[in-house]
Amino acid sequence: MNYTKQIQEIAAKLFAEGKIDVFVGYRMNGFDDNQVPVLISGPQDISKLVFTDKSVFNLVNYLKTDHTRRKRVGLVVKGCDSRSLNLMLTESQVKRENLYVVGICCEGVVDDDGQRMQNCVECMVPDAVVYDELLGETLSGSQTLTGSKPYIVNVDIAALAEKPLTERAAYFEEVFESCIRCNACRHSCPLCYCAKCCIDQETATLYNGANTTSAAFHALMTWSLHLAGRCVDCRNCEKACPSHLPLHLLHKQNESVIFKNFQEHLAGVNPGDRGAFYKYSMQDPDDFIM
Amino acid sequence: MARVGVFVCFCGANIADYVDVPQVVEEVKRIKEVKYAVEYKYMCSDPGQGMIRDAIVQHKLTSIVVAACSPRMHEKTFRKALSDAGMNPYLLEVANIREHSSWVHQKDKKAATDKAMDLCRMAVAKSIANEQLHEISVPVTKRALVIGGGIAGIQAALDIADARIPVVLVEKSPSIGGKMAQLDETFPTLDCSQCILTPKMVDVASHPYIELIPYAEVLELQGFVGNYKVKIKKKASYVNFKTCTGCGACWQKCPVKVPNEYNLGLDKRKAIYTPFPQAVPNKPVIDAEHCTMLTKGKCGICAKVCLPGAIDYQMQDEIIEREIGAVVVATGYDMWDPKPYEEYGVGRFKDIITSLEFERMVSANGPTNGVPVRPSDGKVPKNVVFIKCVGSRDEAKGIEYCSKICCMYTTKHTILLHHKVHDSHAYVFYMDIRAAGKGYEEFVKKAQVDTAATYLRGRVSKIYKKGDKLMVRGEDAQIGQVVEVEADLVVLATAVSAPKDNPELARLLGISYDKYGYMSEAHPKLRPVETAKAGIFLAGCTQAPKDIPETVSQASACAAKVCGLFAGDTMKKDPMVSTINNEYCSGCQNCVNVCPYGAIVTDEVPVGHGSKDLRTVAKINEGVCQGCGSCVAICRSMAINLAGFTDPQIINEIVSI
Amino acid sequence: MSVEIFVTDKAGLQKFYEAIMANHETYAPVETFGKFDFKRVARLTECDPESPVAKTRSIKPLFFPRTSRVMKYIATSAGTDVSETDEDPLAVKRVILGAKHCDARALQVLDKVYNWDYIDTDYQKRRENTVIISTRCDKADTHCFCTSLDYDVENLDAMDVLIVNGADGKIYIRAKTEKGAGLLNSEVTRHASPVTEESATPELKKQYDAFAASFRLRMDYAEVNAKLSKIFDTPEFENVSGNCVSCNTCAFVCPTCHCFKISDEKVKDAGVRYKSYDSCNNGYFTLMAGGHNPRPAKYRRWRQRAMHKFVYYKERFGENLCVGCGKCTISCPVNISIFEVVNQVAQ
Amino acid sequence: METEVKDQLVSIEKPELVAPPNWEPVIMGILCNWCSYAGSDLTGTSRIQYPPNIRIIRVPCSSRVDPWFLIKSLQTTADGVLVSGCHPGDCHYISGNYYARRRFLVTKKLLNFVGFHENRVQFSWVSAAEGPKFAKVVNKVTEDIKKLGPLHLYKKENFEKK
Repeated sequence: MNYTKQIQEIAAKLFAEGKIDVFVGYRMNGFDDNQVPVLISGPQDISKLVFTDKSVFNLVNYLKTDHTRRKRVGLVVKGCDSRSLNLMLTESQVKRENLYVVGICCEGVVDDDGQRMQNCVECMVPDAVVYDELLGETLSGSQTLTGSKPYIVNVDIAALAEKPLTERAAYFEEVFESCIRCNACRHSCPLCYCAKCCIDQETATLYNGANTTSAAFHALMTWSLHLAGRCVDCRNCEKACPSHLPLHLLHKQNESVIFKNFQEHLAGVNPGDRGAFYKYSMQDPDDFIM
Repeated sequence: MARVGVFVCFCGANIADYVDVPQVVEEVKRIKEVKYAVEYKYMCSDPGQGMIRDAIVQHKLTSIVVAACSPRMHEKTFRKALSDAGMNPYLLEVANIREHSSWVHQKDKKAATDKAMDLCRMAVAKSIANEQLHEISVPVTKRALVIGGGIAGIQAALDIADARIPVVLVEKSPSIGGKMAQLDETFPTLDCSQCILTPKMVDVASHPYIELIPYAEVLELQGFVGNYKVKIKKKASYVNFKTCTGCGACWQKCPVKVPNEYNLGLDKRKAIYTPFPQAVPNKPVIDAEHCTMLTKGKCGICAKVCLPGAIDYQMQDEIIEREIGAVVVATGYDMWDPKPYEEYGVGRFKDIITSLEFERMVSANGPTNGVPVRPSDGKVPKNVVFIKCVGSRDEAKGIEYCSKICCMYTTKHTILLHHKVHDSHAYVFYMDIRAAGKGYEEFVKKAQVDTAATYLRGRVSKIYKKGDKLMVRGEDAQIGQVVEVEADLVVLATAVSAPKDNPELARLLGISYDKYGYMSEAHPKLRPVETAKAGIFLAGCTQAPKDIPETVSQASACAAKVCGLFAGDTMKKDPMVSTINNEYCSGCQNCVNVCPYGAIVTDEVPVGHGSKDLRTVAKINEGVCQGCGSCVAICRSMAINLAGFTDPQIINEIVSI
Repeated sequence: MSVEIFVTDKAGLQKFYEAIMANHETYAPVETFGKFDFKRVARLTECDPESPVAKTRSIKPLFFPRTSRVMKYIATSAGTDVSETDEDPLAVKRVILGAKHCDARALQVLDKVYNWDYIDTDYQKRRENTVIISTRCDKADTHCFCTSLDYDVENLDAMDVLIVNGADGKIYIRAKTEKGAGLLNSEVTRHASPVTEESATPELKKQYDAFAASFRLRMDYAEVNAKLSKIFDTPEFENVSGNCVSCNTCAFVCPTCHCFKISDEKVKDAGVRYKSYDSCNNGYFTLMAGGHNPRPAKYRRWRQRAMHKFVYYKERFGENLCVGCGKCTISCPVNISIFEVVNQVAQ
Repeated sequence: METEVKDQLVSIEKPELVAPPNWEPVIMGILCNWCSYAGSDLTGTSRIQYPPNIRIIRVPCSSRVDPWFLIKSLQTTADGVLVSGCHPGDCHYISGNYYARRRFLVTKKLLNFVGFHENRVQFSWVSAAEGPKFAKVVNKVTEDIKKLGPLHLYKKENFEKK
């Protein structure tokens, strides 16, 4: 997967036609073969742009920053990224007319060690679902859009669910204890755009300000429930976590429960779909309620 | 710094016998914010309220906790006491130590006392976060919408209009009148249904305060009590009512014949028709489904014969909007279809008819000019079997409830049969005879004597054909034997069922309905004409099966409610509504999406102080908000709070024990 | 203090570590979720004192915990009782194994601010009662740049005991302080033999030279310091902070960052006041009551962080608030290198 | 000795922690105003007895219940939580309980996933007429949570040494 040339051409064209103010893409990080996001504000830097299977970070995250608000932005999105973009559009955080979206039919990206990322192995929507221009061949996985591809349950979730309660409790206690509450997960998540996050507010901090394990538990649980039915599994949070916590467990758990019980589509696949918590069906399971 | 006063009630012995009240008071006094705590025999009594009033002034209290019975019982009482002392009434919290402690833990005084202490602590903690709230006043549009033009809708419309409040009356069919217009005589007085109804129908048409919109349906209701906006679809009638004189030339000449709904298909009407001779408005409409001019473009006779030129084949459905303040729902009922009773041969034997069909036959303006006949051969029946509870009180095939009116109308039918066919004999299969009502039991008794009808207590198990007769086999439970009756005609007293459109209407009005499809009242006993949605009222069978007097009473009650609602220029409303903190709102509009009342809209505010850049935030319409808190719980940035149930209040409660 | 140097081999070093663990409260790098955290250990098998520098967290949390209780209080109508917390016993002697040079150095930098206008007694007690054993790295990581900074890595005296891997599997153990000497006297003698400074110095020098030669990143920090102090208003800060996602990770993993916030948790009538890490990259870090925020924009916060590290702290205490460990770059989700950025801005 | 060990009540999530003697659980009951709170009032009016472990909080509708109320309760005072609302279709606010039902299921499963026993959070539909049902529900929840032992996971400091 290498779209470096195409993306450079598109960026050059967009700047030449005066269609955008900023182009968000990837560049080499300058010391090894990994890449970092880059915001390009003019044609002079276009040669920096690259796109390969090392283009990992979800660039939609940059749509919530000062650098892009109220500007015309061009950006590159992979399948998962485009789903988060869809949610940003649905939730009125960005205006579609201000964006020029280069969609990628993503064959999967690799982590720092060259291993294919787990979310790519389990990816159900590799094609970008919102774009102005689509690069690459459509991959069969996009059938999920019509529901013909079965839901893939995350292997870690399945493994943990098998374990006895006490083991799970002990495992997660270590997870929450290892959290240093830097909130990097939140800041790197494209869908955490709130003007002021609930866990930073006075009401919450009054009971929750410390960096204790219990506070980390509260913060991460609340966070994952706020992303339930919205998380697109781009794993920006996990990449950002300095403690390398398996944050995807929480999200994938919610996703699998939602998918299984409410027959919902994957988050952000359908434009206008706000996610499972913002609608209901009379047929939702009722058997867990006395 | 909060200064809380706590008042613990003995409730006579109700609390004091099972909870150590003085100990609760001692415990509560340990809380830092509690500046005054006292116990008393009856806090709700006048001296009890006096104590609250005095303590507020004397101890400069900033919030009050009353530990007594359920807040659903006396919250209003104590709020008033706070008001009287010049304190904002919403600074009150009630700790429910009677229903939630003393009455349910009568065997363990220590546990009940401990729990009462915790409940008090929770109430104190919540009250510290209480804020001053003020009743909301909302302007009112003084115009009512009545949906349904049966006797319920007619009565409600007339009563409201007589109070000089404009009414919009929407009727689905071409004429008002409803089911009552199909009846011959009414029980228990046997006065002619048409004679008492039609004058009212004419009144509706001529009333200066009533706007009658027949042949129309409600499409959409927006807004909130006092300020609704309704969209009404006026179906195309293809006849210009303004120019039509109602002469009748068109329907006399129309060549297309269609089963007549008014007579339940017992005879035919034309494709252009007035439902019945006394219809109001007495103007014909074209049945677009059957008119050959509209379906195939051939014919056009009615337009040719119409001298005023009122026929307009190009007419389209029209959407009209009205601003209204209240709604009366009076959609009536449907007759239950007895198809599931296969063992009776329903559908197979022509001589089995429903009660309403019988009613039409014996009606002087009916298809048979008032004489009951057998549909199979047109002969006048001699032996007629009436079967009651067809569909009613039958969990297996029909509906669980009693339809209430069948006992009475079947009695009436035996009388009518006796009147019309003197040598006839009526047999009545019944489960019970329910004749509660003024003059009802007397009516039944007299009918049994006068008609000499044979009453058989029991269910009919089978009906089969023998020659041109119907053999009705059933059990006479009183003698414990199977009986067989040879009948010329069988009349089924079919159940009353909810209109099939009710659920859809309920959804678009935003009110709830029960499992049968009847609209739900706000309280079965104390608020039987209101719905849970403020400003929407129920009249007649749309709520449950009713007879005419009950329906009329409820309709008049609705009118009284509407008039009461419109008594002032503004309405007062509970201040427990959501509020939005613009600073935290990120404008995702999820709240707009989940609000069941459409109470949330979007607004533009400056990005920062004095900034010209605008961003979108949500905005609550206080008048519409009912205070459910759905939006609060889904707001991720906690920008919304519900007055009276704010996050700090609830969290204070959680962590206080 | 006479310089004491011991030499041993790998097995001897392990026995030395085990002896320490047996007799002292010991902290060492323990692998959790793919990175090493300093945790209380009882056996050598639980930990890895040779943990790779890139994957090891700093030892800062052992002196400045990520959250600590400042006080407890109980408020009733009878009055408010404030009490000291029973925070982790400060008087217990501790030993840290496997600390990296940069981490040890960071404590020297932090000492300045903790002994400035207010003396943080908790920090002091923890410092006094802790013996730090630090192994000199053999090879620099991609993001290391300690040798470029304003301190002498070779002769660093921030640790109490220095361990250096010599040639032929020889391992040198050297006391740097009285505390370290005391520990060596009681624990090391059975597992290592003393050598003279003269015989050890060439070996140590050789190891350091090889280490110093392995750095990818080199620069002259005196120049950067000087330039940065003059360019507060350069628009370059806005450019370089462009792809920063304000995630705060850099501050939380930094061995020298020491900003904190105070928060209360009050439940029922009892409350605890906590002191926890905070980061200047947080949008609300400078938010004042009343709503004014002097650093609302990301680049301003970014500038503050860079300037504090290389200008303000240097002006006040004569040292950079950076030890060149590269932890921020490694943890950064978008690989922003403070080295790269500061250089870029300064040019 | 053996029988003693058997009789000791332990926390189900952390079997190494033993409940103190005469331990009684605290259950946070969050009830909607229109159905369940009214139902619980009816239980009182009918003098139907139930265990005294529940502490009741009134909210207007089950849809007002933010999942973090449950988390907060479990982290502080409560060993278990009961949330009760109107039966589906009966919501005073038309659709509130349908939204709530989805959130509850996901929250319950998530809590269970991270190590809380599934009976720590329970839900019920209790109408204003179901006084006896409310008592039955409280009986069951109390019984369930007594079996689970005290909750120790992620407790706030002030509640650890209860």
